[in-house]
Order: sequence, then structure tokens, then C-alpha cells
Amino acid sequence: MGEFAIRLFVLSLLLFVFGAFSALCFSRRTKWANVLAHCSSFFGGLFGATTALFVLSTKHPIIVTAWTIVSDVVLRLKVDMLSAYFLFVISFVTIAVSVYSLGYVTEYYGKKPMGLLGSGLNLFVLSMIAVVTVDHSVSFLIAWELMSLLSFLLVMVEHEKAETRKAGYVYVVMTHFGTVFIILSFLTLFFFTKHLDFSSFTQTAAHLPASVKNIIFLLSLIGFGTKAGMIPLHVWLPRAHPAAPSHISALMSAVMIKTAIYGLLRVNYDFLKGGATWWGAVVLGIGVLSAVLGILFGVAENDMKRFLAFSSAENIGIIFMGLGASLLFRSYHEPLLGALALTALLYHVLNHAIFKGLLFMGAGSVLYATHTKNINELGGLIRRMPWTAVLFLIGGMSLAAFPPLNGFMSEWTTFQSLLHLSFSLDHPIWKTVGGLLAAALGLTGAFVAGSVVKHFGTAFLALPRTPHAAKANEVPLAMRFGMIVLACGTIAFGVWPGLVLRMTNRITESYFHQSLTGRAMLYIPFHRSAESISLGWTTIIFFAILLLLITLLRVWVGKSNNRYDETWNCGTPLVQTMEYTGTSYSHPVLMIFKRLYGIERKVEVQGEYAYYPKRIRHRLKTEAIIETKLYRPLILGTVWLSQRLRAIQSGNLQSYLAYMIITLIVLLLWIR
Amino acid sequence: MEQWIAMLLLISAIRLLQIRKISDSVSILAFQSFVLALTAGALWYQTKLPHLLVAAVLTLVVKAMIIPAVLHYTIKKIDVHRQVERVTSKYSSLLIAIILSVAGFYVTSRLHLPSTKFGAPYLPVSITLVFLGTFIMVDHKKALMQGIGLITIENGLFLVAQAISYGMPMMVELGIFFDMLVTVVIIGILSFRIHSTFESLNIEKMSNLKG
Amino acid sequence: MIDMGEVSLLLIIPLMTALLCWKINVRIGNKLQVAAALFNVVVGLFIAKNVFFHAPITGWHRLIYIDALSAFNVMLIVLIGFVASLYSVGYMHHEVAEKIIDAYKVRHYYLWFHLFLGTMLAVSVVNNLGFLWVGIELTTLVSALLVAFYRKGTSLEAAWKYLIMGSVGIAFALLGIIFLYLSGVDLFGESADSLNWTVLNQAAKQLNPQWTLIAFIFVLVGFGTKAGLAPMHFWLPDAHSQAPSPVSAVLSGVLLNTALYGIFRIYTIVNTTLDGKAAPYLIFFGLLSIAITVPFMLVQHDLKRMLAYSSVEHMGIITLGVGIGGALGLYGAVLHMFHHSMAKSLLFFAAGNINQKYHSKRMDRISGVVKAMPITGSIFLIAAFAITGTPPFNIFISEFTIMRAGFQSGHLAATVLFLLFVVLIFSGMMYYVVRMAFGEAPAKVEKKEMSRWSTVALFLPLIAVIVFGLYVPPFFQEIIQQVAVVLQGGKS
Amino acid sequence: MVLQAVIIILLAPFIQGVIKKTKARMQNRIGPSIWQPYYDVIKFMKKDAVLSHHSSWLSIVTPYIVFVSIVTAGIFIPTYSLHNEWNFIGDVILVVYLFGVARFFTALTALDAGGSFGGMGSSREMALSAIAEPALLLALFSVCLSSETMKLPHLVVSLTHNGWDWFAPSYVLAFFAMLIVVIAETGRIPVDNPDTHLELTMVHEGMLLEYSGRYLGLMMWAAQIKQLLLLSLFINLFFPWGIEGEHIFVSFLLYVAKLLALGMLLAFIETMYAKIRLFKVPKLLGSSMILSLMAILLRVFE
Repeated sequence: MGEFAIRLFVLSLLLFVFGAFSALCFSRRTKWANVLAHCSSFFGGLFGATTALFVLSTKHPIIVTAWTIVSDVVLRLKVDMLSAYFLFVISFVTIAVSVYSLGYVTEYYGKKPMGLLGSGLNLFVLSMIAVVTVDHSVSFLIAWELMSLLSFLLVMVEHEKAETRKAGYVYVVMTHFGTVFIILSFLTLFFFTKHLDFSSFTQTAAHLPASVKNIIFLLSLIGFGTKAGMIPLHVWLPRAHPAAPSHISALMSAVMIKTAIYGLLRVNYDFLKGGATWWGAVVLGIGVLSAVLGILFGVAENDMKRFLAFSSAENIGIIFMGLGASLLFRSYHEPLLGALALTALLYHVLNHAIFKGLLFMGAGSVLYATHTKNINELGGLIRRMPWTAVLFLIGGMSLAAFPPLNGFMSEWTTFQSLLHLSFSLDHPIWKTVGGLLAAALGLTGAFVAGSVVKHFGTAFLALPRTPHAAKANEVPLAMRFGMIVLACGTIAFGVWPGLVLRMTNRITESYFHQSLTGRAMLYIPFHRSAESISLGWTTIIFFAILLLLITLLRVWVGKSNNRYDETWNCGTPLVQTMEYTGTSYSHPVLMIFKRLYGIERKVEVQGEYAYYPKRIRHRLKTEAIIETKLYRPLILGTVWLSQRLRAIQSGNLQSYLAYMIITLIVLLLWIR
Repeated sequence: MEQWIAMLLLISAIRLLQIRKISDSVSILAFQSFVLALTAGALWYQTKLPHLLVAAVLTLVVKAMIIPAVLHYTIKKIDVHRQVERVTSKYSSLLIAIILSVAGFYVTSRLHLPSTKFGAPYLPVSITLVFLGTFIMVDHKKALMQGIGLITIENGLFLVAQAISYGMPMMVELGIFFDMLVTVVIIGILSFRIHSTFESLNIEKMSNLKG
Repeated sequence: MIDMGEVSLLLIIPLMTALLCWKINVRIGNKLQVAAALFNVVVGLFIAKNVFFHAPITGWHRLIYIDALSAFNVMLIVLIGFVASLYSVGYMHHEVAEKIIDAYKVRHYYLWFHLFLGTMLAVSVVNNLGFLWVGIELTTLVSALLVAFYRKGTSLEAAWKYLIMGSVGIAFALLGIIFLYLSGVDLFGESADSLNWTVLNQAAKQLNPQWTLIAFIFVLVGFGTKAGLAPMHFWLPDAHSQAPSPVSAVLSGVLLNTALYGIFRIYTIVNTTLDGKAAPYLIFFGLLSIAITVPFMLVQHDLKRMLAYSSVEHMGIITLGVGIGGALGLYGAVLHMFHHSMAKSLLFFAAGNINQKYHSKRMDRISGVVKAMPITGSIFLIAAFAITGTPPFNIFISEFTIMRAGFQSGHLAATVLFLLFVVLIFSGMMYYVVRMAFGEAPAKVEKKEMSRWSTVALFLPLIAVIVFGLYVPPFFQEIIQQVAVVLQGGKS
Repeated sequence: MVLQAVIIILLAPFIQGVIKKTKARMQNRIGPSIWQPYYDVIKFMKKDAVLSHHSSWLSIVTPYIVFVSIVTAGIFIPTYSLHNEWNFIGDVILVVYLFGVARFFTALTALDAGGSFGGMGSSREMALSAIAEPALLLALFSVCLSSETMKLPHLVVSLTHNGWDWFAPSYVLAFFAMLIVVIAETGRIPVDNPDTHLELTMVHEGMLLEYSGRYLGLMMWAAQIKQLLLLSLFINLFFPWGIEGEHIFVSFLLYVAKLLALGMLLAFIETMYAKIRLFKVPKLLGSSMILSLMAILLRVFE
């Protein structure tokens, strides 16, 4: 049976390779390249997901050795439980994205080389799979940077735009900085364990002195955190994700940043096997910061994809909160709670992958149909694109963690983990903090809901604001189908948490020797009182009441006769310029958190008499405070210093000779 | 005797820093090389090693005659402005030269020469010559003077090679002489081209490539 | 076993090619020199193979000695030399067509170019440190003429600086070699053998440590100038940026290695004598070389200067690797030599195409290379990523090996600094690369690849850059291993 | 439980009527009849609806969703009895998020017709709710901390058995914190004015501006149920006495009595205060959060 899984896995990998090469070979024939690339990635994803499920159900890791890179560096893929879970996440999203891409890339026919685009997608997915499965630090780094590189190249697909180039640059540099920290953490491990393969890390790293473990933890946190997009290392994320073609943004936001979570879990659970209490506290702190600030920055955005990118930073924050709680429980030796928090974060990894993939595809569909991402130029799409609207709404509701969708389930588990920080840990600080964290999570959720309302409401409802929004058409079947796959996922994983628990339990068993029970209902047997939730039942009750309500109304009162008329607008007919825009929608929030946005507000009233102005210009300038206050001084300082230092290459030969002779004399004096 | 020769070499090097006209330098250089040849000859006389004689003759021919001739020809051909231009003033350059000499003597003071009978005083002088040669290159702004500084450095090298280790193996020595000749010729050629391109031999004009 | 025939062939082919190309028609010369370079590749690789898999070659009264290190260098020179000569055809053709140079000058170019290759090969195969010195000085002279090839003000300036600094440096190195000779004089008496590397290496333990150290300092500063180690590297960006691109590729790709070869030959002896006390100097200069390029990478205007600074950086990395030492450090350093040669020559070829297409080396005038020249642009991008040590390209493997060696041998601070500088350099270089490679090309630039010659030449190093990043073949690892052993002083 | 659902649906207009009547009396008006909300609901149900040209199917669906999700949430809130066989389905987090669903759809549909007032109401509602939600959670948490569960019936049980002393300062602080949140969530003065007819000051009513007929009826009814539920929550967190009474009828009466008292208190507060400026509301809610935090701190460090 293990043989079968290995074959399946290799087949899936080969399919991605095949997709990459066949797309390149057929790059002249656009259609062929499209179909070949995305069909093979579809099947690759399908087989990959099957492999993952197979491994998780048989509980036997599979190992595929590819080749030796150099001396003792072996490229070997090992799918253990953690890898299998992430493999599943990647493959599942890939399946949907592949289908979606079949339609979406037609947008680029004749504009961009389809062969490169198709093979880029395949290789990108392949590299992500490699990241979560390789078991040697060097091959990991290779896969990791390959992933970054390919995603960078895919971000640069529309490189004609200056902002894309800037985004790409910021992305590639920041991710490289992150990698440096990962390299350092691996090297530190190497320094103490004398080996570079993951299995020796697993065996020996747990017994390292605490200070070393602390260093490794911090290095890996910064390294992987950059990729994950944790605040304040997130600045690349809201630039790069929107700049990429939407199917790529879907992959990047939904899956790529999750590989960082994989890395953190690998290092902290597999290698270090937990550590000091403050680790959890640090991760929790970063998590709550990312979650709250991420969404607060996102609220101000009117660009759909930028908002979604910020929301990715926010969701990473939620995942980090789960991770922090889990680390904390681990250090307090609370296996059940640790397992709960770990489940929460793993669950959210999957859920976020699904709904964020769906939303990016939805935004992509809007982009495809209208060629703009700015919601202030949209409107009324619900009539022109009913499918996209519904699917986007489902994604949005899941993003805002509304029952009965999957987003709620993982948020609920995260809530429980956070609340039990105070309920179960007997330490005054955790008792206080747990509730605050939960409140912060609630704040985040409410802001997300508001932002979803803003984006959906402005883009899909009411009157079209521009002609291209008015002339939008529903997207091709393939794109809709790709979104439907994920939409089904959001519902299925919401109402039937057992599906996910069967996977996550394998992981919690290996790290905590604990598993959670649940099929339709998630049940956690705490020692005081058990907690449980069932969205399936909630849904049933909901629909029962709904049915009853409609029936009763029908029977007792009869059908409601609807008449259609103008919208009330103080008596004047409604035109699109009177509609509430995205900008004005987020205005109250901006005013409440003025400081955070560094708001510059300018109102210009034109006209002789202030009460009857001819025209009012209202200008609201926000600044990205982290960038202006943290990054810009750093960058400017570096550049300034470089310019000063460049003076040594003055162009004057004599000074060069002087440097030489001085060096020589100093050295001679030194050795004397 | 050796002390006197060493002094002569040193003074000639410092003198190169004090010249007014470029053409003066050629004769000083020829003198320096001549003294060098003399040293080699003296060593040959003392040790009776045949290749030292070859070295002495080569030095005399190549360094004291051909190279100055090439330089003289170049100077005449280009017709450079007579005045030399320096970075430092006359006195400060003298001061630095003295400091460099002290440094040269200082760094070599603890080195014990292996099995050498005669050349011991030459070691600090040769190192100092190397330093001073470099300083000549640093101090002078005229391109040609850098060639002269280079030759001073090489003279220092030769002094070490001849006086202390009684010369390098023959073949190597020939190679080195050949190399040096080619270097000077190429420096000459480049000087021509530079002069025709920049209409000056002042290397401060040649600082377009920076950063 | 191999006799001296092949070795003499190795040295004579470039010489003959040079003279022939000088005399005959350019059109025939073009093909002839490519064929000759290819033939030399065959000869070089044959020799190298013999050395690697049989034994070192000695001959001509022990004047010639080719061990794994020499053979490795020979291999690099013939390979890069071949690709550069292939590339030169298209490059020079374009320069003539654009009336930048006269047609007859191409013959001069080939003359000097092949002489240059010949001198470098000679440096690699001689046993005697004196001749090694002569050879390196000759490379300076010949390549200075190549740098001055365009006879513009800037190229003359660059050539002048190169020549002067190179000569001063080389003079210091000679002094060092003399001191080294002195250190062994007691042992061997005054014989030509006592300048022979093999002899010195065998007796390294008995040499006079005081003299060897001072010798090493002079050699380090001297050949270090030639190899572009900071703070003696100042000529390098000038020379490498002003030379014709194929020459820049050879300068960066092999000449610097050849100069390092000189340092390492002597270092191997000295380090044995001094019992490892020479290593910190290499680490220091290595790190300084990496560090000094950072500001020039962060703020730069000229494409080829940027690449030249990158060469300084990589020479620093190699030196650092050797300084860190140990089997792993040397292994990484040697591997890095190879990888750097491939990646950097590739980058210079691509840059040459870009310069010719855009008629400028100024980076702010270059944009949209991938649009104007899809193949060159993509390769340029790959090479740029490779040179900055991004996986999955070859440089990463060797850089990581060096870092690993650094951690293994406890040079933590040096390694961390190295990593920091490398990432700063990455961010500087990428800033410009992204701006150049992407975006819209200026309207006046014709959207077409440069000549076929110029494009084809890119592929050989490209293969090495990509393949070696993911898979270093076992036989090649064996080769590197042998070279590392030589660098360790013959003991494995 | 079906009974509980029916009771909350039916009782909600009554409480609204009581509040309105009390308020009117306090303002020296006679005011409408206590049963007026029932008449309104019945009337609205019978009327035809006028919808905007620009609105979509969302406008029709939303009232049902809002109504049903609030009723569903009501199942998980203890009212007059703690025996709830559906308890395993959810806890207070689910309740909060079900309210969230209702709010989400209300706010979304407010944008459907395209009018500025809907947008304004929606935008304000979502901004304020973002502050109100953590305040609610924090206030709830400050109470839950003693019982260590988020399941409401368990919570109430533990409150009745070993609950806080009314004299404990943390309890008092939590009480006031919760009160502020309840006022904000029910959309009453000083946060929002349910009786306003000035479009510019409306928040919740602004969102309902485009509704008419049955849809308006459902929305208003849903709002009343939500109000009832919040009050029940409040009652059972702070005055759970008697909920576990022997006789269910007694505990029901007690529950209604407590509702009436609380309703009157709300009416009183509403009469005493004026609506505050929109941008002052976050400060009010912030003070609620600070109160909760202090309650928690006192509780933890007691």
C-alpha cells in the first residue's frame, strides 16, 4: 500500500514537471499551452491530495529519494503527517486554481507568453510541495527560495506597470532577508547537532541548551514570519499579492504564506519540541498585532486585492495566535489545550487557504470582467455576474467567520484556545490576557465583516459607477467552476469539522498524544466543562425556522406583492455619483483611528458662501505608518551611508595607491 | 661600504621626491640603477656567483640605460610641461619620506637573515625603497612619474634579490627583466595615448571613473 | 600517462591563434579562433582529466607541474576562454557594424585576447613561483591593452590605473616571493628548485616562519591587488567596466581566479609553516572585500561596474572560504571559484548584449530587457539571481557550503557578517536588475535578439549555472575534492 | 426549546411596547399603547412592499435571514429555564456571530438600493459594531472568568451556585460594562436613536430606509427580538435568581418581571441622556472595555 502512495506522489510531482515543460514546448500555441499546463496541474493536485489523504489515513510516512545534490545534501521528499496536511492544503487549492486558470488566463492571450505563465504556475506549485516535503535543510532552502523566486517572477507578469516592479522588488528583497534568518537558524542547529538533515534535528535539537533553543526560535520566527507576512514584516504582502495575476495571488495568499507556518511548526514542534513560556507570549503578541493592525490597514483599502492581501496578514495573525497559544500550553504541559490550539491553527490554515483562494478568484473574476480592482469604479455587478457575486459573498462570509462556513469553525477553536489561556492556566497574567486576546479577535472579526460589506456592497450592489462595470459579463464556466470547488469546501469544512479533525488529529497525536473528537460536532472534553459546537445542527435549525416562517407567512398572510420604484433620495432621482463609495464607507473607521493612519484631511469649499458651496473638494490622505516610520528611515539611512562610503572610490589613482601602501605598512607593523 | 651604497640609494629615492623638472628624474633614476648594478657587481666580486655578474650587467644595460632612454624619449616626444606637480608640499613630502624610511627600518629590524654574510644592511633599505617608490607614485601627479616610482620599487626588489639572496635563479631573473622592460614600454605607449587623448599627463584629470 | 606534448599544445595553441588571427582576414579569423579555442578546450579537458583521475603531471625539468589545482584552473580558463571567443565573434561584429571600431582592430583584439588566454594558461601550469610571477605580470600587461582597446578617455584611464596598480601590486608580490625563497634558502641552498612549489610545499614545516609570514603579507597584498581584494581592488571596477564585454567576462571569470591561484599556492605553503596562523588574514581580507562592495552595490549607475563590484565580492567569498579552511571550507571555496566563473561570465555576456542593444551602460537608460530581448533578458535575470546566491542556482550551493564550513569551524561572527553583506548586496543588485529587466523598453530600441553568436554563447555557462545548483555530479565533486586537498597542502 | 423560540418571538414586541410607553410617560406624554408594536408588525406583514429598481434579490432574502438568524441565536440564550437539550450545538460565541450574520446582511442590503442614507447607516453601523463587539466579548468574559466556560447555561448555573457576590466590586464594574454594551447593541440612546426621523442621525433605522411592507416588519421584529435576547442575556448574567425554580411557570413570570424592570431602566436612561456624537461613541464603548478590564483585573488579583 505504501508503494501505491509513493507512486501516486511521484506521479503527481511528474505531472507538475510535465505541465511545466509541455507548456514551454507549446508556448507558440497559446491554447495548447494553457490546457496542457492547467490540466496537468489539476491532476497533479488531485493526486497530491489523494497521496496526502492516504498518508494521513494509513499513518505511514512515505519517502521518495530523488538525487544527491552535493556531498551529503540529498534531495529527499518525506511525507510525514505534518507534511501530508500541508500537502493536502496545497493540492486542494491547486485543484481549484487550475480549473479557474483555464478560463482566467484567456485574459492574457496574446499579451503574455502563455508557456511561461503555465509552466510558472506548475513549477510554483511544485516548489511549494517540495518546501513542505523535503527533509534536508539545504534542499529545503533551495525549494524555499525557488518558491520565492517563482512567485516573484509570477508577480512580475504584468511588469509594465511601475507599481508592479516596485512590488516585485520589495517582495524579492524582503523574502530574501527572511531566508537569511532561516539559513541562520538552520546553521545554528547545524552548529550544535553537526548535521543538516531534518531527521537529526528531530533527534537532537530538543536537548539543546535553552539559550540556543531561544536563538533558533527567534531566528526562525523572523525568517518564516517575513514570508508569512506578520506585522511589521508584512510590507511586501499588500504590494506583491495584488500585483500578481489573480490565480497566482490566490495561490500566494492561500497557500504560499502557509508554507511559512509549516516551517514554524517544523522548527518549533518537530525540532525544538517546545521551549520557554515566553515563546508563546511573543508569538501571541505578534499574532494579535498582525491580526488587528492587518485588518485596520486593510479597512482603508479600496483595491479589492489589496484588501484581501491585508486580510491575509490579519489571518496569519489569527494563525499565529493559535500557534502562540499552543506553544504556551505546551510549555505549561497542558496537552489537551495544546492540541486544541494546534488544531485551531491547522484548521485555520486550511480554512484560510480555501476562502482566501475563493476570494482572490472572485476578485480575479471581477478584474477579468471589468479590468479594474478599484471598487469605486464598480457597482451593480450582482445582476451582471450573479454566480461570481454569490461565490464572492460565500467567501466573504467565511472570511468574516460567519456560521455556517468554515471560517467560523477555526475562529471558534481559536477563541476557545485563547479563552482557555485564562480558564485553565493558573497564572494571573494569562488569566487577564486570554480575554483581551479574545476581544481583539472579536474586534478583528467585526472589522473584517465591515470590510466585506464595503467591498461586496460597493462592487456588486446598487448602480454601476463606470461604463465598464455596467458592461461586465459573467466569467467563463471554468472560472466559476474553480470557485465552486472552493465554495463547496467552505461549506463542507464548516458543517462537518470531522473531515478536518481526522487530518489534524494525526498531527496533534504526534506532538501532544492527544486528539479531538468530532464528526458533525466538535467536542472538547475540558476538565471543568466540555465545550462543543455544531454548525451542522445550527444550519438545520436555521433552515427549519426559515421554512416554518415562510410557510406560516404564506398560509396566514399570503404572498407579498412587490412593487418596484425609485430609491428614496430626498426626492431627487438617484444617479451613480450619489452612491456611497468605498472611501466614504471606511471614513468613520479612519476617523476613529486617526493616529494609526496618519490622516491628512483637507476640505476645500468653493463658492462665495460657505453654506451654499458650488463644489467641495474633500481629500483624505492616509499613509502607511509602518513604512514611513519604520522602513523609510532605515532605507534612507542605508542609502545615505552608502553614498558617503562611495567616496573612497574617488577616481584618483594616487589615493588608491596610498590605500595599498597603507594596508601594506599596517600589516607589516601588525605582524611585527 | 654597504652602508654607503645603501645611503646613496635612499638619498636618490628621496631626491626623486624633490625634483622640479620631470626630466631630472630620469637621470636620478639612471644613477640609482647604476648604483644597483654596482652593488650586484660588488656582490659578484665577493661571492663569485656567476649569475650575479649577469644580473649586474643586465641591470646596467636594462635599467641604467635602456629604460632611462625610453623614458627620456617619451618625455621628449610628449613634451610635457617641465614643472612637476605634487600633492604634498616639498617639506611635508620630505617628512613623510622620513616617516616611511623609519617604518621600513622598523619593520625589518626584527627579521633575522638566514645565512647571509654580506647583504644585511640592504634589507631595510630595500623595503624603504619599495615604500618610497610607492610614495613617489602617490605624491606625483604626472603620469610618467608613476612609471618612475614603479621602477624605484623594482630597484628595491632587486636590491633584496641581489644583495640578500644573491639573486634569484637565472631563468627567473631573465623573465623578470623582460617583464619590466615590457612594463615600461607599455607605460610609455599608454602615456602617449593618454597625452593625445587628455592633452595632459596629469593623472588628476583621469578621475572620471568613480563610485 | 601523459607526456609534455599536450601541455605544450595547450600553451602553443593560443599563441599560434593569436599570431594567425593578427595576420589573416577577420572573417576567417573569427571561425579560426573559435575552432582553436574549442580545440584547446579538448586539450585542456584531456589534461585535466588525466590529472584528476591519474596523477599530477611534471615535466620540462620540473618547470611544469600540473596538479589538481592547476588542472582546475586550466579547465576554467579553456572553458570560459572558449565561450568568450565564441561570444567575441558576434560582439566584435556588432561593434564594427556600429562603427565603434575599425574592422582591422578586430585582428588586434584577437591577438591580444588569445595571448591573454595563453598567459593565464601558462600561469596555471608552471611550477616555479618566479615564473608564476612572470606569468601573472604578463597577464596584467596583455589585459591592460585589452582594457584600453576602445581608446576612449575612460578606457585609457581604466587601463592606466589597472596597469599601475597591478604593477605595484605585482612588485610587492615579487618581494614576497623573494622572501619566501629566502625562508627556504637555509634548507635548500641557492638553487632554482627552492622556488619550486612542490619543493617548498614538501618542506613547508621546516621553513623559517618569520620570513614566510612577511612573505605572505607581501604576496597577499601584491596578488591580492591583482585578485581584487579590498582595499586594493580599486582598479577593478574601472578595468572590468571599460573592457569589451567578452574581455570583462574573462577578466572576472578567470583572471581573478588566476591571481587567487597565486595567493593560494603560497598560502598553502605558508599556512603549513605557520600552523594555520595565516588563515585569519584571508578571512579578514575576504570579509573586507565583501563588505566594501555593499555601498557600491546599493548605489550604482553603471551596469558593468556593478558586475565588477560583484566580482570583488566573490573574490572575497572565495578568500573567506579558503581562510575558513577545513575540508569543507576549501571545498566550498573551490566550488565557488567554478560557480562564480560560470555565473559571472554569463552575466557579463548578457550585459554585453544589453549594452550593445541600448548603447549605454548606464542603468537608468536600460529598461524592459525581457521585452526587447526575451532570451538575453531571461538569462540576465537568472544570472543575476545566481550571482547573488539565490537558490536554486549554483552559487548558492557553494556559498552555503562556505557558511556551513564557517559554522563548523566556529567562525560564527565572520559567517554571520558574510550572510548580512550578501543579503545587502542582493537587495542593492536586485533594485537595479528589476528596473533593467522589466518594464517597457525605450521606443528606439529594436525588439530583437543580438546576433546568433552572442545568444548561443550564453547557453553553455547557463547550463552550468542551472544544473549545478540542483545537482553537482559525483565526478565533479571528486574533482573539487582533489583540488581542496591540494589547497590543504596535499594532505587529505 | 421550540417553546422558548416561540416565546421570544412573541414576547419581543411587548417589551418594546413597554419601553416606549415608559419613555412616553417619563416625557409626560401618553404615548402609544403597549400593544402597538404588535399592531405594527401585523400591519406590516399584510402590506405590499415597494422595492427599489436598483435592488437585487438580496433585499428580499435579507429580512428572512436576519430574522431567522436572530431567532436561532435565541435558542442558545437562557431565558426562563436552563434546560436546553440543544445546548451542545453552540455557545455564546455562536450567539455573537449569529447576531453578526444578521448585522452583516442588514448592512449589506442597506447598500443594495444605492441610496446614500443606506450607505451612511451601514458604514456607521459596521464601524461602531467593530468597537462594540470586543466590548461585548470582554464584558462577557469578565463574567465568564469565574465559571470558566462559554456555554451560557453552565455559566448561569455556576453563577447561581457559587456566583459573584453583588458587593464584589468586580461584579459591579462588569455590570456597568455590560449595560453600556447592551445599550449600544440594542441601538438606543445615547448610541443610536431608534425613534429618529432625521436621516442624517440614523444608524440602524438608516439601513432600513428602503424597506417597506413585510420586509420592514420582519426587520423591525428581528430588532425587537434581538433587544429581548440581549436583555435576557443581561438578566441571566447579573440577576439569575429564580431561573432554576421548581416551577417553570414561576420562573417564567420572574423572567418577565425582570425584563420589564430592565426595560424601564433602559427607558429611563434614554430619557435622561441625549444622543452623543457619532465619534464619541467609541469612547463610550472604550469606557465599557476599561470597566470590563478592571473587573477582570480585580477578579484575577483578588
